[in-house]
Amino acid sequence: MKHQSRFTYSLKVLFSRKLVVFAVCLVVLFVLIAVFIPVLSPYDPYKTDMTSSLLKPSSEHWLGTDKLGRDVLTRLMYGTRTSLCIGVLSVFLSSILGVAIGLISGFYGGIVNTVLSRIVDALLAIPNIMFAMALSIMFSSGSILGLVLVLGISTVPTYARLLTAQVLQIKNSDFMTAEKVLGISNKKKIMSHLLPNCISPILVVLTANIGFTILAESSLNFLGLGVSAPVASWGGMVSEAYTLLLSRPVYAMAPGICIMLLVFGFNILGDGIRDAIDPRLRGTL
Amino acid sequence: AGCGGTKDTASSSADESRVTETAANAGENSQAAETNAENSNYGGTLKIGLQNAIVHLGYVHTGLGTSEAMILDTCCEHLCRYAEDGTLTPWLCTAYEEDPDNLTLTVHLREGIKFHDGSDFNAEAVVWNWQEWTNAGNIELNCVDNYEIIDDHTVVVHLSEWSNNIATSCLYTAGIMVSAEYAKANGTDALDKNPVGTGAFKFEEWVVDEKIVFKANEDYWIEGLPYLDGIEFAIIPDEAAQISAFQTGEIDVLLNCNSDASRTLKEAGFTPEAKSLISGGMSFMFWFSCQDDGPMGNVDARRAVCSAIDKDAIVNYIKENSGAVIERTAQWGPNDVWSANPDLKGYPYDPEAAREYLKAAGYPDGFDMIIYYGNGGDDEEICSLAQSYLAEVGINAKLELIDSTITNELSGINGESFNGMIFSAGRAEVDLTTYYNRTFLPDGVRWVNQVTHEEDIVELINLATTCKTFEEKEKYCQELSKTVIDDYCELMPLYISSDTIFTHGNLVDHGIYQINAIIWTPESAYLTR
Amino acid sequence: MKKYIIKRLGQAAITIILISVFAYLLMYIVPGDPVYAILGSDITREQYEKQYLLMELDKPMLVRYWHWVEKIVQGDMGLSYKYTKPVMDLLRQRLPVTMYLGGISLIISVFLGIILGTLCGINRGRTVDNVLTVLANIGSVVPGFWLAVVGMYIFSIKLGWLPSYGFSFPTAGVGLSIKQTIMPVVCLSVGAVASLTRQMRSGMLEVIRQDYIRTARAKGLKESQVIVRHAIKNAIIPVVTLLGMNLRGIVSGAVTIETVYAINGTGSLLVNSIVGRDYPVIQACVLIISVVVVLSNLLVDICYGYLDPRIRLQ
Amino acid sequence: MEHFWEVKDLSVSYENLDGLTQAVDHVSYYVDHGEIVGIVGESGSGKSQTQLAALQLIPTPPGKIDNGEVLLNGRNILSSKPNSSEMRKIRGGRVGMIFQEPMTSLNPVKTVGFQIIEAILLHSDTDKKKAEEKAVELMEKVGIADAKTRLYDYPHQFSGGMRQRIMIAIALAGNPDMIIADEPTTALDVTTQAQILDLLKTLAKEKNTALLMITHNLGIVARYAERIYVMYAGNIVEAGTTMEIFHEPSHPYTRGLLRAVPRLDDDKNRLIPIDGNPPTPTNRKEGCQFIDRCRYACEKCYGKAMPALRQESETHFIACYLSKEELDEKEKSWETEKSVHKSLPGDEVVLEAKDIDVSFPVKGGFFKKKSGNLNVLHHVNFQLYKGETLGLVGESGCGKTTTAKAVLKLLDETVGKVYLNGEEILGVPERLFRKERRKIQMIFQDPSSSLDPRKSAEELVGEPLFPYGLVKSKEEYDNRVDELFKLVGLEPALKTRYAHEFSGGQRQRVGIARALACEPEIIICDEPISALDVSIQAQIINLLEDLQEKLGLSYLFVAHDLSVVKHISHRVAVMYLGVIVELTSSSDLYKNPLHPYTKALLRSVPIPDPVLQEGEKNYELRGEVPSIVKRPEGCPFSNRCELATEKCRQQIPDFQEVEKGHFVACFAVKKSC
Ligand SMILES: Nc1ncnc2c1ncn2[C@@H]1O[C@H](COP(=O)(O)OP(=O)(O)OP(=O)(O)O)[C@@H](O)[C@H]1O
Ligand SMILES: Nc1ncnc2c1ncn2[C@@H]1O[C@H](COP(=O)(O)OP(=O)(O)OP(=O)(O)O)[C@@H](O)[C@H]1O
Ligand SMILES: [Mg+2]
Ligand SMILES: [Mg+2]
Repeated sequence: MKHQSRFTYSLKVLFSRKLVVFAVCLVVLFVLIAVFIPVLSPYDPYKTDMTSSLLKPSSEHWLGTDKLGRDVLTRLMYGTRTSLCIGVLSVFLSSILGVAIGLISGFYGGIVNTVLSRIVDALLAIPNIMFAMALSIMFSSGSILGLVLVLGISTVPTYARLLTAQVLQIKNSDFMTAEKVLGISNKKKIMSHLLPNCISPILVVLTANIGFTILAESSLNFLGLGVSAPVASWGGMVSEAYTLLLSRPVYAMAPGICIMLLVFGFNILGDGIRDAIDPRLRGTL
Repeated sequence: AGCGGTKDTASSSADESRVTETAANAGENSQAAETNAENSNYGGTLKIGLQNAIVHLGYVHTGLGTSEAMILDTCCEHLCRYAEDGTLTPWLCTAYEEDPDNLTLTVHLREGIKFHDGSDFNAEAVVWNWQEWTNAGNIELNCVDNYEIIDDHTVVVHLSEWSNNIATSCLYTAGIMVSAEYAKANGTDALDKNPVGTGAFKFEEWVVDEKIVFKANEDYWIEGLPYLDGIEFAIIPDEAAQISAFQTGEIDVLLNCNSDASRTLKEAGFTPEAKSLISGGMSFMFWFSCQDDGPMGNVDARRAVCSAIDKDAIVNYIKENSGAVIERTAQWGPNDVWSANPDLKGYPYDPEAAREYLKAAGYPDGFDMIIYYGNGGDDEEICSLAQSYLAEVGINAKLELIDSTITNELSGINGESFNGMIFSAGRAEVDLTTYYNRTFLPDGVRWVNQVTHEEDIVELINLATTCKTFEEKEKYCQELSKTVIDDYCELMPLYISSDTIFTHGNLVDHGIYQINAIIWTPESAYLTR
Repeated sequence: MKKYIIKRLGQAAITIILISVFAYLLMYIVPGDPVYAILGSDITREQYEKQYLLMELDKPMLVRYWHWVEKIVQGDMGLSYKYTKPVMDLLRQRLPVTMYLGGISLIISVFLGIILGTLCGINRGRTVDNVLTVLANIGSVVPGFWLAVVGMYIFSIKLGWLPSYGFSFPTAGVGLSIKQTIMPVVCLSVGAVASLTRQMRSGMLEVIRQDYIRTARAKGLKESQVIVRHAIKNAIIPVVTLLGMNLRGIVSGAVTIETVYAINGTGSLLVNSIVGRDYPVIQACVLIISVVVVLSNLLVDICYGYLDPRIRLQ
Repeated sequence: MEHFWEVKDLSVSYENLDGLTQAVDHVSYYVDHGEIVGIVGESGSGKSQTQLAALQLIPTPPGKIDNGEVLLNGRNILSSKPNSSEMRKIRGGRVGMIFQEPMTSLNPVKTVGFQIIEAILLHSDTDKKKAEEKAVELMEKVGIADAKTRLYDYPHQFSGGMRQRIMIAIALAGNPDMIIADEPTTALDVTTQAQILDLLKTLAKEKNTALLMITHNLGIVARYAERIYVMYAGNIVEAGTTMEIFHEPSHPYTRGLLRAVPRLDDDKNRLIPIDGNPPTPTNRKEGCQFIDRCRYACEKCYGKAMPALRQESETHFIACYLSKEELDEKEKSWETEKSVHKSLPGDEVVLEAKDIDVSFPVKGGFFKKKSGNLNVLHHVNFQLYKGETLGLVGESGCGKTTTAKAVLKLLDETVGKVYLNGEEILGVPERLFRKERRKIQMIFQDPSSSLDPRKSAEELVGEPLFPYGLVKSKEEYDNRVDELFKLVGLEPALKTRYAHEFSGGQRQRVGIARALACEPEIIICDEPISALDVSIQAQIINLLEDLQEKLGLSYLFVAHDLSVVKHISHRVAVMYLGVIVELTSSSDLYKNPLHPYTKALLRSVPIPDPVLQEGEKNYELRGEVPSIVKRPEGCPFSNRCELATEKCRQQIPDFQEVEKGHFVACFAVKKSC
């Protein structure tokens, strides 16, 4: 361990579990699909063809076609793009906002912290989906960007709380005292010592949260508050197909399974990263 | 003769026979009932699955929604019913006479009927109901000067000016009868939770958002009816649950399912029941926001949109998948009715023409627009299809899902104009004067900030409502239709759809959706085993 | 301990006040004219203006908020636009349903989660652990509504064992009630069971490494005694703190599950009222549900104090 | 001859991601009835693993007992399954165990009564009632007052020392024939340590119970054990009676250890550290494990297997290729190295603390209102001269760190005056003081937590260089960083590493280099060596001494280990519950302690010399260390002091100079100058 860099060690821990390897493969696969769909599929995800509506799976359409005659597999692959976009971007947004709030409330402590903590408490008490529902009506554009905002904002409190705790802990650590003894300025203390040390637990939650966000997006879609047609999204496809479960089982099950696989991938990856970078974090989230 | 003349004579001459016919029918039915009782099973409780939440029930004087109106028919009856051909037929009254010259409508009431609370159904009750209707702010009876009670079972309505809709308004629209005594004793609000009518079933219980229960009325005025012991409406908002509940037999009837559910049930071997309708279906159409500064404010751009979309293909597609009877039409109402204009073209599918229109409008390369649509039905598919057609002529439409509040706001008096169109459904009225005035008159309440209030349209509407002969009305209505759709291209009708039901095949004479979606004649329905 | 409870009560009170602000503010961030929400379509200018004034929409927001709070304190949450009846009455009907289902789910998931998690923890690396861990991971990623729909097809349509919709309390017939409760409860619990199993597993792994477990073993206790007497209670402590989160998850789940199974609980009420802009109901639902969550968290914290004597004394 | 307990050739290994760890390698030892046997060795040498493996308590997997047998009265208990009933009867019934960490070894959510009674019931047929009585009896026996009322208290309601007593009660509950005490006092203060160890010894002798005492503290084994095994990297390297080990230490490692630890009685000027770091038993190589650190190593030692234990005398065994004579021979040649060069302090005061009080607000209630004060420091006074080391000792929680922080102006709660080079600093706003901070630096107790884990050693050390304008250019910067590394004895090549990639000793060196980077005049050392291994401590102490000489630094050296403080300091201040009770020169302190507390403290410190220990009357200090929260009214020590009078309990004695340079705060000490 001594002569092994932390990074390679972490990687080693990460990949020592078969499940994690599987999860990483899943995520990578989905990312590749999202990036390369236009090359992968000969079909246009938006071109409707009413004559080939709801075809059963065949060699031409591996998973059949949807109501408007679009290739289900192609739309699933475009849905990957949507889901990943929403998942990744919203988590990005919320973590940045959350980190900023957490840093402020943790570093300045006192009244700032008390006020912000109570607000975060209050927001955390409102079930996520309600918050998201209200927000999604507010931004009712039905666009991907809108959903990113909605889901991003609704998870900000989680990060804020986590980071506040983290900052409060690190702020009082010996090495931060050491910085003070050295007479280093506040700005430098925050940016180059406090922040980097708070990031790793955030990273863990972040990965897992991508999964949860994708799930939340599908729930919203199911409630009719998701991305507008004709953009392909898994949640949208579930809600558009679930009544056809009996007659078109493949069409109805496929988007659900995709959601599960991707979320599963991110969850396991999150767990894996947590184990790899900080075993002490186990079970705290 | 006044402008209601044609109907007037026809209905009054038919009155007697009609009444006897009804009675005879009832007799026949009761006989049939007896035979049925021996061989097969009737009675029992009919469970009907319903997807919409019900908000109002018995306070008839506020506007009721489609399902609400239908449910209320279980326990309350109208003075007249519609026959299958769409003519007004006496039911709680025995006959009526219209007199446009003397500005009167005389109504003869059926005798010996009691409300469920035991009070008598008489002239006083009828007048109270009418007055209540007006008091609640409804405009239909605004032309009435006063009501004259001749005796217990005869009322004369005196008008201040002639309206050719007065019979429909008094006998059907405002002609639904609830117990005045009950209302006086408990307040009209009580009626909202506990409707008291004269119908074959008595209201029993209403668990909001869950179920509405009716029990058979032992003292129904038609001897031997009803057959069923009770009727229960079960509210199931989710489609999957509806399908499942129907398939497992938890409900006997599924009302108004969309094409997905129809398709699934059809594939599971059920046949939808739907009647081809002359009147009373739902009309599905796109409304343009014509007052917008953007492309939508330009009539040629709207024409381009209309021509670019293959409406026939879309409707065919919907028709194939749906369980309902669907009729492609280019007008607001159905195709084969008196108000329909056979000359109306309605911009048939023609991408070339669309491109021409685009050029004429000054957008040779197309433009951006929004299509708003609501949640439910086949709206999303239709709009997606429309969008992909528009894309082909270079019009880039963005779909946006909105909910009913936003729809109401956009269509309401404060609605802001937007660059696009909105997909919406409304009752397919035969008589255009009932809806056009709400929309195209400058003091209307619907789409007022979206449609153009062109002078010629306003004038045609006024002429159509006040004319005294039916021929005139027919002419003005047809002209109106063409002006609105062909000349100004304010809306793009797609189709008219009937309402469908699925049953397990053991429900006989159910009377649901026989006339239209808001009329139900439940008294002679029964279940076989 | 008393001090601690008082302190937590104080915090909860502040949180609730803030929630009330958020709940009220929702009305203003959500677009859609409340007048249309209440009156529906086809309203005339007079009707609009009358209603506008009636709803005090001309008053400043703070004044309206204050009036709202005043009324709430008196137990009046206003009238539902849609149902035209007091929101209080609505909630009185709906809340017990969600609390009943949620409560059962919570109890089931806590029990199952603890048992399964312990099994995994003490059998780390063995087949039981691997199988359960994979199941738990899958369980936590199944969208609840999807499971509900799939379950409905299997158990109602295909097998005909369970009803497709509806809900009734056991007081209205035990048999039917149980049948109606099974699927919703399963769908609501799956996620929570999964996450509790995972949490319990890691809690167990953590505890099992502790010195006092070694002490217990060195005393000569049987392995089962070590686990039951010394490990489980310690492992539960961190899990208990996460119960609040799980509760929140269950409530979120109720929103979709209740919609699918046509259960008239708070979840479906909330969906309907958000879509229908029934603001008084939205506000009341958000307020009540959040308050329930806050109070349960409070309860959890107090339980935590009782579970962990170290906290109790502070 | 059959021994009561004999471990033969026991090997334990762990296999996980890092590779194979040979934690215990062919270890053999025995214990007879009534005997007290000590096992010493640094952290990680396999002391605990040997015992745990013998009782089959190691986790399997990843652990594995590779070979060996454990004979209890001649019967091999390793042939029983780990969870078999025979094994369980032995655990607790025949062999009781006490663990290192009293804080974590008791189940926090069960009452101590439950935990003791559970152990009693397991190994006897009594009913619950009797067991309860016996538990109370046991608790009284191990010295817990009010045993009856405290039976159902939870562990956290007891202090560390009391918890360790409860652990002993648990270990005694099954009437075992042998008690294994695995570092029973490492986490405790010296005074408590003495109490616990004395108790253990008495109990063992009383019942003729064998006692296996595991520790890394040479003083403890010297004082208590009869026979000693020395472990290094999983092997036993030397075994013998206490006398043999301390007076004729043979193995180079044992010799090294004895030379490296400072002793209270010895005025040696310089410690001789063992070079290098203790090995990690992971992926270890063949051959003598000590070879890399051995100053005696010669060609003879290389390229062979691990040397076997060779009998030196009847009881004395060593595992070394070199004979005792060869080793002695080598040692003679280094005699001259023990040169004397302890710098002498100047007479210029660089830092002065005047009447420092620190009280933390105790917050409570609804709105976190201040509900009281926790008076941590009370009128602390001292002066630090240029080039001087002032030691500060005291038990855990007495306020040493608080003092250090107060003079560093890190606590806003500080009241009083702190003069830095004659100028008051407490009143200066932080903004203005920031540039002055350069002059007074700090070294922390825990070298790993005081270094930002995300910065490389270079960034850590070089951080203050630019802000203070100590370097002008990148080139200068690089040179200076290299220079600093060399100064603290680190290869400049290591500067790209991160904190966790260093060993403990190296990490502390980085911490020192960082403090030196500012070119300070004063360094506050807050227990800079207590987290380090014994063999490393000497390296750091020497380094600090060298730096002082080279750079003329002044140190405030905080520690709880009196021997270390005495060794390194010119003057020593003894602190008790936030009050400095005695301050004098370090030689004076040992020879002429005046305050009763200092006396007790000195007598509690075990000296690694069995002969000296013999003569020492084991001084019993009454009671537990009280917490600062419950400081007595008058003299803080009054409730434990033998000489306490009514006056002591009511008034706080002044801190006064009783002899030249000797300050004491005690009423019983008369002024003589
Ligand atoms: N579970 C484990 N996995 C891998 N290695 C282990 C495990 N437990 C102990 N070891 C290794 O075994 C070696 C011996 O450990 P042991 O606990 O016996 O040391 P010790 O001499 O008691 O030290 P200390 O003074 O720190 O208690 C250590 O190097 C440790 O790294
Ligand atoms: N910020 C604080 N708030 C309240 N109490 C404090 C604070 N910091 C320290 N204390 C208390 O002050 C007392 C002295 O603490 P300090 O850290 O100075 O002790 P110490 O002598 O360094 O002990 P150790 O040897 O364990 O490091 C302790 O009882 C501690 O609980
Ligand atoms: Mg150990
Ligand atoms: Mg300290």
